[in-house]
Amino acid sequence: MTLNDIMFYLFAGSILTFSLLTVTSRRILRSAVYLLFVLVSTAGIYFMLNYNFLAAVQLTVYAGGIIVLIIFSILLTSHVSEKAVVAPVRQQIFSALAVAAGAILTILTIVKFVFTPTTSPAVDANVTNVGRALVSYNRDGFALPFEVISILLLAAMVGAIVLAKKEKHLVPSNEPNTNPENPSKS
Amino acid sequence: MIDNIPLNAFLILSTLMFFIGIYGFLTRRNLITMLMSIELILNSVNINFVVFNKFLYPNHLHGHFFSLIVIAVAASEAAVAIAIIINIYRNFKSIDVDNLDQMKL
Amino acid sequence: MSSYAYTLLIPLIPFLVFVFVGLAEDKLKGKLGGLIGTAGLGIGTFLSYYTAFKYFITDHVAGTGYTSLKAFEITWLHLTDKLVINLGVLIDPISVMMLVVITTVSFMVHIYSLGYMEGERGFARFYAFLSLFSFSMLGLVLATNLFQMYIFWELVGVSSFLLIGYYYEKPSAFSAAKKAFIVTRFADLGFLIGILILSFNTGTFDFQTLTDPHGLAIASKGGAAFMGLSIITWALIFIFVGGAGKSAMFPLHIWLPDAMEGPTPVSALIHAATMVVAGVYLVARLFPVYAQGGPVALEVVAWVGAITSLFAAVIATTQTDIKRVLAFSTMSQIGYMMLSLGVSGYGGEEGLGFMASNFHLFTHAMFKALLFLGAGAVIHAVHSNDMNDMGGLRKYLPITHITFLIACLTIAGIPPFSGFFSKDEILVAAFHSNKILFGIEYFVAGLTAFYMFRLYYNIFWGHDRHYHHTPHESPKVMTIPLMILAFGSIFSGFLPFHNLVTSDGLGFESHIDWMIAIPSVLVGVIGIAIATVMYKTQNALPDKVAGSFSFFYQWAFRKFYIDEIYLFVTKKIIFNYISRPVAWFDRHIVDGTMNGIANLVVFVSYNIRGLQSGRVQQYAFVFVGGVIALVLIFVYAL
Amino acid sequence: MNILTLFVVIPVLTVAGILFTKDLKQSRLVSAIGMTAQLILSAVLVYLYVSERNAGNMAPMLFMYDLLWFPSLNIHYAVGVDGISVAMIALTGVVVFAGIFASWKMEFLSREFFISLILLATGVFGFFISLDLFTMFLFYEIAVIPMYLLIGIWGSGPKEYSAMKLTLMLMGGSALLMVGILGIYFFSVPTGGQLTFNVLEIAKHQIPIEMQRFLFPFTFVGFGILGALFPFHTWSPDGHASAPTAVSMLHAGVLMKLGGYGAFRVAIYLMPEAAHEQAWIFIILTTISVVYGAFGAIFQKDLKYINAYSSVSHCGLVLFAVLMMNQTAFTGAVIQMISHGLMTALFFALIGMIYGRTHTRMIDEMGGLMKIIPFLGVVYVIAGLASLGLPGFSGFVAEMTIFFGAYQHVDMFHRIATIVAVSSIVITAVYILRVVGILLMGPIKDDHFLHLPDANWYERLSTITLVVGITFIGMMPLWLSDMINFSLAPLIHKLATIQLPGM
Repeated sequence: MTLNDIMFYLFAGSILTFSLLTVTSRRILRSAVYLLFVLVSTAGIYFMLNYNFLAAVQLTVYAGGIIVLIIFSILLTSHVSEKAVVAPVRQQIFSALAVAAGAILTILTIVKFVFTPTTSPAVDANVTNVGRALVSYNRDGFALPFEVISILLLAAMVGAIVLAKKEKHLVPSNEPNTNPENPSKS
Repeated sequence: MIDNIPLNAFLILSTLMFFIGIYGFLTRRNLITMLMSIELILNSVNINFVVFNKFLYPNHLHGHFFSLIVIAVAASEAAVAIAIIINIYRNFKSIDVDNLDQMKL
Repeated sequence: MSSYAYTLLIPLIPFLVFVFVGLAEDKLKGKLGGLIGTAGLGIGTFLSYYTAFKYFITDHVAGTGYTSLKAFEITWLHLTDKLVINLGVLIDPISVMMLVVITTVSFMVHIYSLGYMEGERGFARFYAFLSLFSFSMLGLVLATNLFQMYIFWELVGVSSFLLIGYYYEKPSAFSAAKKAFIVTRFADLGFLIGILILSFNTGTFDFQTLTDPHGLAIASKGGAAFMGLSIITWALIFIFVGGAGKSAMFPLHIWLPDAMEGPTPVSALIHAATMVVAGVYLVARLFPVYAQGGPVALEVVAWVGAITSLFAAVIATTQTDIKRVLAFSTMSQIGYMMLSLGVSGYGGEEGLGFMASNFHLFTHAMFKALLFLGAGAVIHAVHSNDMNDMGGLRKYLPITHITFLIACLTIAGIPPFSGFFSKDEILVAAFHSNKILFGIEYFVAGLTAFYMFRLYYNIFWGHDRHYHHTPHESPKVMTIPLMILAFGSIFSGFLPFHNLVTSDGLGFESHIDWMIAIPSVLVGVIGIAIATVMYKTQNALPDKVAGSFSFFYQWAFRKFYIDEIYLFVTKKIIFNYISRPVAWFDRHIVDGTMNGIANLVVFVSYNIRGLQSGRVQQYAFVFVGGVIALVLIFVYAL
Repeated sequence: MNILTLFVVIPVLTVAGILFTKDLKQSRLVSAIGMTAQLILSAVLVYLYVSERNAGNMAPMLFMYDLLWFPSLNIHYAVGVDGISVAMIALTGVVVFAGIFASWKMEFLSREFFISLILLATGVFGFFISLDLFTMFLFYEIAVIPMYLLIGIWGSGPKEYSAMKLTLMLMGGSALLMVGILGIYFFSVPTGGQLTFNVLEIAKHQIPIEMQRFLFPFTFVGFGILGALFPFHTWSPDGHASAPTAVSMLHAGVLMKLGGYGAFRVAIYLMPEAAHEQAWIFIILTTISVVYGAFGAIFQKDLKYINAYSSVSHCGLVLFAVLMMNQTAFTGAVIQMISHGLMTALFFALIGMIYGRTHTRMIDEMGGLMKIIPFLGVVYVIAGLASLGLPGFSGFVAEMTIFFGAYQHVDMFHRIATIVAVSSIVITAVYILRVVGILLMGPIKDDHFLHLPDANWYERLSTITLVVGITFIGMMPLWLSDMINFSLAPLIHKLATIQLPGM
C-alpha cells in the first residue's frame, strides 16, 4: 500500500466520518464545521487527482465562501448553544432504510458495471489549459456556460439581496408587540 | 499518481456521501442543516464528475468544468437559500421545517 | 245515414256550454250560468227525443230489425296500422234509449238545481261541471268504438269527481270525491287492460266490427287459452271489472255511498240514473261478444250482479242517512240489471234478459232520479240527511210526499207502476236461466220493498221532530221536475221495449208471466206490510228486531266492514308497506349508494390529501423511495 | 342563414344583449323578447316543416346544413330536423318562453340568471338540431353546465349539495356517453374510409355487433341518467327541489327529454341489434322506474319532490316506450316527452308561484288554497288531471299510445311489463289527488294565507301558454302523431332489415 493509497483512504474516511457527523450532530454550528472538514477533504481528493485548479476553487468557494455564509446565517437565526430538534425515530429509521437501500443498489450497480476508459492521450488539467478552455468558444470551449454561470450568479446575488432585505408589511404581523423597543424597524 | 486506486473506490465513496446527504435532508428539521445536506449531495456529485473525467475520459475536461459550474451553482443556491431562510425566520420566528406547512394551503 | 249528423250537436252543445260557463264563471252573475246550462241541455233533450222518434218510428221499416249506424265519425289518432281511434256518433237502439234517459234526467236535474243550488257559491261552476258531465255521458253512450268509450268513461269519472267534490272546503266531500275517482280509476285499469287484450286480438276498437257475429272477437272464442279460459273471455272479464267499478258492483262499490257527499241533484243524475249504469251499458254494448265469445264472462257478470243486489239491499235496511239508503238501493238495482244481462242469451226470446236489463235501466233512471230529487227536497226542507231528524213531513211537503210515494211503489214493483214491468221481466229471465239467482232476486225484491218503505215512513210519517223552522214545500222549479219524473215512473212501464231494444235488433213477443209476477208482487206487498208495521208509527219494534239480530245488524250497519278492509289495504299495506319503504329505499339505498360513492371519493381524497402535506422532507422521502423503486423495476427486474 | 342555425344564434344574441342591460327590468325584457322570437321561430319551423312535407319532400331530414369545423376528427356542425326534432324544438320554445315569464321577479343577480338560463336553452336547442354526434354532445354539455350555476346560486334549501349531486351525476352520464360516442365514431364505417360522427352516415352502416354489445349500454345508460333511469334517478328529486322555478321547468320539461331523445336517436337508431338483445334489462329497469317513481311520490311531503318523483315515473315511461322498439311505442315516447315536458313545466311553474306566496312547499302546512288563489288552484287541478292521464289532455294520448304500442309484442315478458306499467295510472291518480286534496281543498289552515294575491299577468301568461299546449295536443293529437310517425319511417325500416344474430 503506497502513501497515495493511505492518503486516499484517509481522505475518504474523513469525508464519510464528517459527513455522518454533519447530518447527525445536534448542534448546528458544529454541523457546519464538520461540513467544512468534508469540503476540505474533498478538495484533498481533487488535489490527489491532480485537478489543482478545481481543488483551489473548492477550497475558496466552498470552504471559504459557502461555509462562512452558512455560519453567518446560523448565527443569525439561532443561538450557538441551541440543539437542533431531532426528527422522530420513525422518520429516522425509515429514512435510514431508504437511504441504505439506495446506497446498496447504487453500489451494486457500480460494482457490476464495467467501465471502459478511453485510450486517447490525456489532457493536463493545469491552470493554462483550464483557463484556455474556459474562455474558448471552440468545440471544446466553455465560454457559453461560463457566461451563463456569471449571469446566474448575478441573478442569485440580486435575488438574495431582494429576499433578505427587510420589507415592510411583507406579512402583516399578528404580533405587534414582538419588537416593542424598536417600532420603527417593522 | 493514484492509478492504483480503483475507480470503484471513488464511486463508492461518492455514493455513500450522496446518501448520507440524502439521509440528512430527510431527517434534519432545521432548514440550514438541510441546506448543508444538499451541499453534501452536490459535493458527492462533483466527485463523480471529476473521477469520471479523470479515469474514463482524460482527453477532455468536461467533468472538470461541470464540477466548476456546480460549485458556482451551489454558491448561488446557498446564497438564495439562506436569503429565503432568513426571510422565513423573520416571518415565522422559526426555521423548523415542520412548522412550514403553509405551502399546502 | 248522415241524416243523423245533427246528433253530434247533442253532446257538443253541453261541451260548448261547459267551456263558456267554465271560462266566464266569475262574470256570470246570479243564475245566468245555470240558465245557459239549462237552455243548452234543453236543446239537447229536444234533439234526443226527436232522434228517438225518428229512429224508432219514422225511419223504422216495419218488420225489420233496428240496425246500428254511424251518424258521424272522424279519425282522432292512429295507434298502429290496424288500431285507429275514431270519435263518432253511433246510433242504435240502446244508444238512443240512453240518449233519452240521460237528457231527460239531466234536464230535470238542471231545472231542479236552479232552485236547489240557489245562492250557493260557485253556482256557475256547478252548471259548468254538470254540462261537462252531460257531455261526457252523452259522448260515452254515443261512442262508436271501445276506445272512444274509454275516453269518455274517464271524462265521466272526472266530472263525477268534480261534482262530488263540489263542496271542496269540506274535507269529507273531497275525500269522497278522491275515493270515487281512485276506486273507479282502479277499475278502469281493468277496463284498459281488457281493451288492450281485446283490441290486440281482434285488431279493432269498433263496436260494429267487434259485435259482428262473424267477426274476430266472436269467432276466436276457442282461441289461445290462459288458465282455462280463452283470451277473449279474459279480456271481457277485465272489461267488466271497469264496468263493475263505474256501476259500483261488489267489491268495487265502496265509493258510491261516500259519493253522496256531493249535492243531491248530482247524486240523482250521476249516482243514480246515468253514470252508475255505464257499466250496464258497457256490457250491453258488447253484449254479442259476451254472449257468444265468452259465456263464462257473462256468468261472472250474473253472479256479481246477484251478490251485489243482495248485499246492498241488506245494508240498505240498516242505514239511517237517507241518501245512503238510496245509494245502496241504486247498487242493488244495478245488480239486478247486471244479473239480467248475465242470464240473458243472444237473439230473440233468448235475449229477454238483455231487453229486461235495458228496460229496468230506463225505468230505474226515472224512479231513482225521482227518489233522489225527492230526498233532495226533503233535505232542502230540514237541512239534514239523517232520517232520525225527520218525521211527519207529509203535511209540510205534499207534492214531495206524493211523488216519493209513487217512486217507492215503483221500486217495490207494485203494478201498474213501471218498476213492476221491468222487474218482472228480469225475474222471468232469471227463472229461465238459474234458479238460485232467481231465488236471490225474489228475496231482494222483498227487501227492496221493505227498506224503501222504511225510508218512506221514517221521513213522512211518525211524529214531528223539532225543526229549526217549519219545513216548507220547495219552489216550483224543484217540484215540477219531480212531477215530470213521477209521470215517467208511472207510465214508462208501458213502453214496448221488447220491440225496441233487443239483443239482436229484432223485436219479439213478450208477455207478463203471471206465475212469476203474482208472487213477486206478493213479496213486495209483504215487504211493505212489514215496514208499515215497524215504522208507520213510532214503536219499539225496529229496535227489538235489530237487537235480536244484533250481530248481523251491526255487520250490515257497518256495511260488512268492506270500507275498513279497503282502508286497511290502502292505508296500512300500500301506504305503509309499499310506499313508505319505497320512499325510504329511494332515500337511503339508491340515493345512499350515490351519496356513498360521492363520500367514498371525498374520503379517498381526504386521505390522499395527507400525501400533499407541504412537508418537504416527506416529499423528498417519497421521491427517494420512488427512485429506488424505479431503479429496482427497470434495472433489476427487467 | 339556415333557419336551424337561427335557433342557436338568437339565444346567443339574446345573451349578448343581456350583457348590456343594467337591471332586472331591462334584462327580463331582453330575455322575453329573445325567447318570444324563439317561440315564433319554433312555430315558423313547424309550419315550414309541415308545408315542406305536404309538398312531398320525403328526405329523412330537412333544412340540412353542414360545416366542417374540426377537420382532423371530421367533426361537423351538421344540422337538420325531422318531425321528432321539430316537435321537441317546439316544446323547448314553449317551455323556455314560459320559464322566462315564470322568473319575472328574479331580483337577485338577475342579469346573470337570465344569461345562464338562456345559455341552457341554447344548449338544448343546439342538441335537438344537431346531426353530428360530437356537436350534439357539445351542446349537451353547454346545457348541463349552466344548470350547476343556476341551482348553486339561485337555488333554495341544500342547493350546493343538490347542484353538486345533479352535475356530478349528469357528468357521470356524460362520461359514459363519451365512451359510447367515441366508440360509435371509431366503428362508424366498418368498411374502412373516413370515420364520421354524422348520425345519418353512421346509420347507413352497421356497427359490428360485438362493439354494439359493448357500446349500447354505455350510450343508453349515459342518456338514461339524464332521463332519470332507475337507479340513476336520485339527482332528480334533490336537483328539482333546490332549483329555482324556471330552472326546474326547463330541466324537467326539456333537459330530461334530452335523455329520451338521445336514447332514441343515438342508442336505438345506431345500434338496433344490441338494443334488441339488451332491451330486456332496460325494460325491467324502466318498468321499475315507472311504478317506483309513482310509489315514491305518494309518500313525499314537499311539492317539488312529489313532482320530481312523478317525473321519474313519466320519464321512465318514455324510456320504456323507446325500448319497446315499434312504431306505435316510439310515437308514444315522443308524444310523452312533449306532453310530460309541458305538464311538468306547468307543475313547477305553479309550485314556484305557490311557494312565492306561501313561502313553504310542505303540503301539510297548506290547505284550502283553492279559495284564496282560484286561478292557480284551477290550473293546478288541470295540471294534475293532465298528469294522471285524463282524456282531453296530452298525457292521455301519450300514455295510451305507449301502452298500445308496448302491448303489440306477443311474448309474455313484454305483456307483463306493459301491464305493470299500465298500473301506474292508478298510483298516479292516488298521489295527484292526495296533493290536490291537501293543498287546494279543505279548510284554510293558516290565516296568513287569507290575503294572498292571485296570479299576475305574467304568471297567467306563463301558465296559460302551457295549458294551451297541453290541451291542444290532448284534443287534436293526430297531426303530431302523424308528423312523428312519418319521421320514424327510416328507423322502422332499419329495424325491419336488421339481421339478428341467434334469433
